[in-house]
Amino acid sequence: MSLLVLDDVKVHYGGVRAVDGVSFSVEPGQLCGMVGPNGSGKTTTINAITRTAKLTSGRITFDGTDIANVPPFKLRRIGLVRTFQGIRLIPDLTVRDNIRLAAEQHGHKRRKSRAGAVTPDAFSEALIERFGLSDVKNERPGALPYGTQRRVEIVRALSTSPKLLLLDEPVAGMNHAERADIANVLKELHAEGLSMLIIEHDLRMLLNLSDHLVVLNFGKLLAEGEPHATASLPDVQRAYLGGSIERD
Amino acid sequence: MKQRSSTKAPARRRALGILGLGVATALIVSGCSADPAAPGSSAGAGIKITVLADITGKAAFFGTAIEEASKYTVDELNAKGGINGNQITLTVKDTASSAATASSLMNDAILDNTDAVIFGVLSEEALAIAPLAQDAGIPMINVQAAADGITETGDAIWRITPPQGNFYPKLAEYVSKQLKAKTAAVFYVTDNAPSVTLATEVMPKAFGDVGISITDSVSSSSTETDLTTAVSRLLAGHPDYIQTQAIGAQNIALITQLRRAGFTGGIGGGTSLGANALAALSPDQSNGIVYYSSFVGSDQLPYASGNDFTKAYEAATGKQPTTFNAETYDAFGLIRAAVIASGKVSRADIVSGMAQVASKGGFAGAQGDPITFKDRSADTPGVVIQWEDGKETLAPGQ
Amino acid sequence: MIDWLAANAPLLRNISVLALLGYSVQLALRAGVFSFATVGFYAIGGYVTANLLKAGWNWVAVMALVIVVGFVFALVISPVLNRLRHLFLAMATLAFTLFIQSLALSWATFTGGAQGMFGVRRVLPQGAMIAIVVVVVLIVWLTQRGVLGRATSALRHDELLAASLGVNVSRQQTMAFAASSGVGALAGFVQVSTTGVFGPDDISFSTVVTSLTVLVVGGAIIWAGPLVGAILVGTLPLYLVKAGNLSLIIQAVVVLAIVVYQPEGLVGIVKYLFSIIRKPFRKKPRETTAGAPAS
Amino acid sequence: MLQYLVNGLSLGAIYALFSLGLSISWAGLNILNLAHGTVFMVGALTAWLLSEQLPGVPFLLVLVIAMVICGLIGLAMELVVFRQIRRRTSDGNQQTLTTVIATVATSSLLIAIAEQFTGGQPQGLSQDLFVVSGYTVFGIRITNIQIAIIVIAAVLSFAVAWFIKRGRQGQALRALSVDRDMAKLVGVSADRLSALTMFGAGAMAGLAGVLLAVQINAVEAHMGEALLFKAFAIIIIAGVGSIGATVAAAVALALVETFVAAYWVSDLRDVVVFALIILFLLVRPQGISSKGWQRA
Repeated sequence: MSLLVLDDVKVHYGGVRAVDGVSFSVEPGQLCGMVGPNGSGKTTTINAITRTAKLTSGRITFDGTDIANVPPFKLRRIGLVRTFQGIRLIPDLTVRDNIRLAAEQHGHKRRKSRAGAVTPDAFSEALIERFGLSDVKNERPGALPYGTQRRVEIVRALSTSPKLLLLDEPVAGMNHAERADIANVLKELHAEGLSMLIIEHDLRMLLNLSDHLVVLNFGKLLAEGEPHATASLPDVQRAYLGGSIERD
Repeated sequence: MKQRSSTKAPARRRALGILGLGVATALIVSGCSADPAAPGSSAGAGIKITVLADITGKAAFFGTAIEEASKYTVDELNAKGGINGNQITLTVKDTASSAATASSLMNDAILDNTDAVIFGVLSEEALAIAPLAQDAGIPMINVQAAADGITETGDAIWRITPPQGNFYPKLAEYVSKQLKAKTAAVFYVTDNAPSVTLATEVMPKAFGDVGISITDSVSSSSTETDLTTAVSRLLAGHPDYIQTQAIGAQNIALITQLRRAGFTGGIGGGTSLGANALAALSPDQSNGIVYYSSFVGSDQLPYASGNDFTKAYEAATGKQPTTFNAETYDAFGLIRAAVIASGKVSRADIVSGMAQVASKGGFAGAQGDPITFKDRSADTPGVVIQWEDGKETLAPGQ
Repeated sequence: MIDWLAANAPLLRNISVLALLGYSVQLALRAGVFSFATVGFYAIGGYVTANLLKAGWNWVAVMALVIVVGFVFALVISPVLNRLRHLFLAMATLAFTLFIQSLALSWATFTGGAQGMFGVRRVLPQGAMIAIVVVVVLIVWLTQRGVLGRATSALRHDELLAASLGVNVSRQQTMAFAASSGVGALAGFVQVSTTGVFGPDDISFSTVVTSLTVLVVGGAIIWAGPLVGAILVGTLPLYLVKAGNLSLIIQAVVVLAIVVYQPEGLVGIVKYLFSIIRKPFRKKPRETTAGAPAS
Repeated sequence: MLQYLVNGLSLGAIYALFSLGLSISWAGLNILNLAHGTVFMVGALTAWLLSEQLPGVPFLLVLVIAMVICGLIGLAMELVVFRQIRRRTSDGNQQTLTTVIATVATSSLLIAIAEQFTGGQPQGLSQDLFVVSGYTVFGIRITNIQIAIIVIAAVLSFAVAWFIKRGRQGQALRALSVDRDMAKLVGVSADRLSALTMFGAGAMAGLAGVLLAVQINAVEAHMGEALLFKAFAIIIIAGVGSIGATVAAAVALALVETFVAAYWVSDLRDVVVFALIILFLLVRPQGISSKGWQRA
């Protein structure tokens, strides 16, 4: 069974058809990339999945549940977690507290009493250690390099033990080294079997990372399938003419 | 900012908080030591009177009048050898129209060797400090502070301002006889307790007693800026006379708009109308307006003690005494009468002395001869004042 | 100590009430709820206390009931407020406070009308009053730490993010509003049970201004803020009385300067000084590479 | 009946003049200016001071000076207060809140200064400043100041509406209201526009202040507070930033108040205002004009 299924999803704002009949699915363990020019409806699609944009019509199911029946704050509980386009860290919490915040909300705490269970603190500490944030865990995020802040965001999302991670342009605005760094993190997570849906401008990066590619244009699904084959389709090439593909 | 926030560690919050508490404590401590109360003279060698008044704040106008009169009265009494041979030490403190500040100052007075407190003017302050005075057994004489529940606090709490309702029969008689009014309308504000009582209970009865019928009773909240509708309603019944029980700017607005609308009949109001509204108006709008009070600075009063006060006060200060000056003078007069009655100057003696003064028919003061007391509140018939060219005059024919 | 407490009883009482008002505002604002309803609940607490104490109730029972009344009332009106955000919420809650004020004037049988309530038994012992404040401060302190504190920070800064991390935004904000209202009502209880009087003047617009001032002067977000603010706002007028008519201007300038130039309030200033002192002993923070390079 | 209609119309005109500035600064700059009523009071205070200090000063000059002074106060608030807060706090919520509280503090400051001039007492205007004369037409009494208020409010409302809709700066302000950062990208000088808006809002409040002061012949430091609450109701009813709806709501509210005061119990007018606020918050929190350019 597919993990996430979008069935003829439409999001219209007044006259603007931001997403206009998109259908695709994400399989368990898959790293699905979503590309498309500016304004093609990528972020709106993720917003629809996380219920921050209202569906005009269509249906989205996650792990067999229609997400229309799940309040936005409960999406975490069923294992759906996202990051946002801009950095959204809580400025007056330390890196550690930003990560703990998410771990606690996920409810690790309730499992405390059970034998062998992890507390939110231990869980987030382990993640901090694993993703090399130990040096900065007591800093406020505002002072950290951009790449590190992104990393904190991803770790924070991971601390809720998601089934599907939705990443909205995780490497936007980063330099080469930082990109490579994040790409490595994503590869590692993918190798562990975490399902991911990643929005990205940088087609090349997704080609190397993903095992499924979805291309949007003007709110519609332009193509989908194996990444390299999909990217070389004439329609996709045409949609990207005009310099929308980022070239470093 | 940025750098600062970057150096914060969460564990330090506690330490900083404790530091904050330390600063806080330091502030409290310095707060308590900053107002050293000079020890007063002991009973017998003198009498220490503290005046708490709104020298700044929303009632500053009245507070300054009380302060001036206090200084005048103490100088006068001390020049005559004090009260029963006790020289008066006067302390004047500013309550800044704040009940909290007034409470603190009353507390200072209680801990100090103050023998009596004279307070003016806001009711909300008086309500807050009267229980403190009563508990400490310190006599407190209120100037103005017209709300219910102040003198009811206990035997130490007195009021030197007679209730405004006392003056209404005289005003009604004047409006009927001198202004020849047959009908009247009234405007009042709903958020001022005395206004409501006076306009809805006292005035209809007093005016009814002299045969004046009330055409309409119009109310508003005291913050309302628009009175055009109120004016239209007041005038709809074509009354001969309009009484206003508003406060401050509303009196000015109402009188102006009534006159602009061509109303030529009599207009009247309450005690503070002159100072509070008429002084701000031009003579053609304000001349001839009448209001009641316990006193007017005139030497034509029907009792000698009032005329004497007016003359002496004008001679000493060069100013016509106001109602508030007179009430303050009488507050000291009550303390003096109480000390003479009991023969001693302790707090308890003044309290019992005041009771003796009241039971023996009062004393002669600026507001009357005698000023009698009912339920620890002064009780005089009052006078009708007519405003002429920016001055209070005794309305003719009383 | 006992002498000192007695000598400063009115000041301490005033500071206590101011601190509770400040904490009431803080509890809501901290969770991103722009509520100015504190004074409305202060009024409700005050009038309920006055009536019950007059009816001969025990003060402990009255206190418990007043907190519950504030709480429940807040829960009742929160569905309306939940529909509003930011400035609309600020304005609606201000309107609520004003509505309570006009209700206080017109519902004379319960509130004493323009006259207010007086002659209420002054039953709250000073020790109990201080204990109430200490307990509230402790609760605020505790909830600013740990799980709740982190979730609250998230709510204040970014509701969308908080929701995406699993924070139940509307429930948490409703609870924050209810807690704010409970403490506001408690402030009314303390005011009435220590002074014996309560009237329309206690709940005027200037009380709204004062409670906000307490908060921003001390520090709007930091737990110690309202306490420090209350101490300053409570004591400052006693000193400024010497400045006469200028005192109000001085107070206003001080407050404005703090709001604009030191948004973290006095506690923020203290923290800053503290960080300067400690800096040499600390490991240097990592250099900032603020913002994203242009892409 | 017609008399009350005229009364309500002139009151509505004052409400409109007052509310427009508040509404525009909210819509454009995201500022709930609780000092707006105080700026209004400064307009009235200026008129009183000028008429006291310079007897015989022409009314039009007083009007202009008061508008300029109040405009400058608005400008000063933007420069010294709002802009500094924007610079110092990046967090949106924090910024909005700090700004609201700063307007409260500004209001306290202006009131404290005003009380230095008035001595805490209400003051009456000199009768020479503007000679009020009444006319009776078909049994309805109307004064020249009432006519002036209605005409000025009508002209100004149209001017402001035109400015917002067609004027270059007005269009820029609408862009600003949608997204401050975006507006910067498309070349709108947010700082200059904010300054302009605050100046304009202040000047309009000052104008309303002078007109009302002449109408009621009284100046007092707290005179703006009551109007502020009426303006809340108007903005809630109208929605933020819509000029037409604001004027309509102002007149409607004034008429409702006037008729309540005239035919029912006059102190119920505030209760009716609150009832309207609650009703609109419940039924239509976005106000009557949903297509306004507000961000709320």
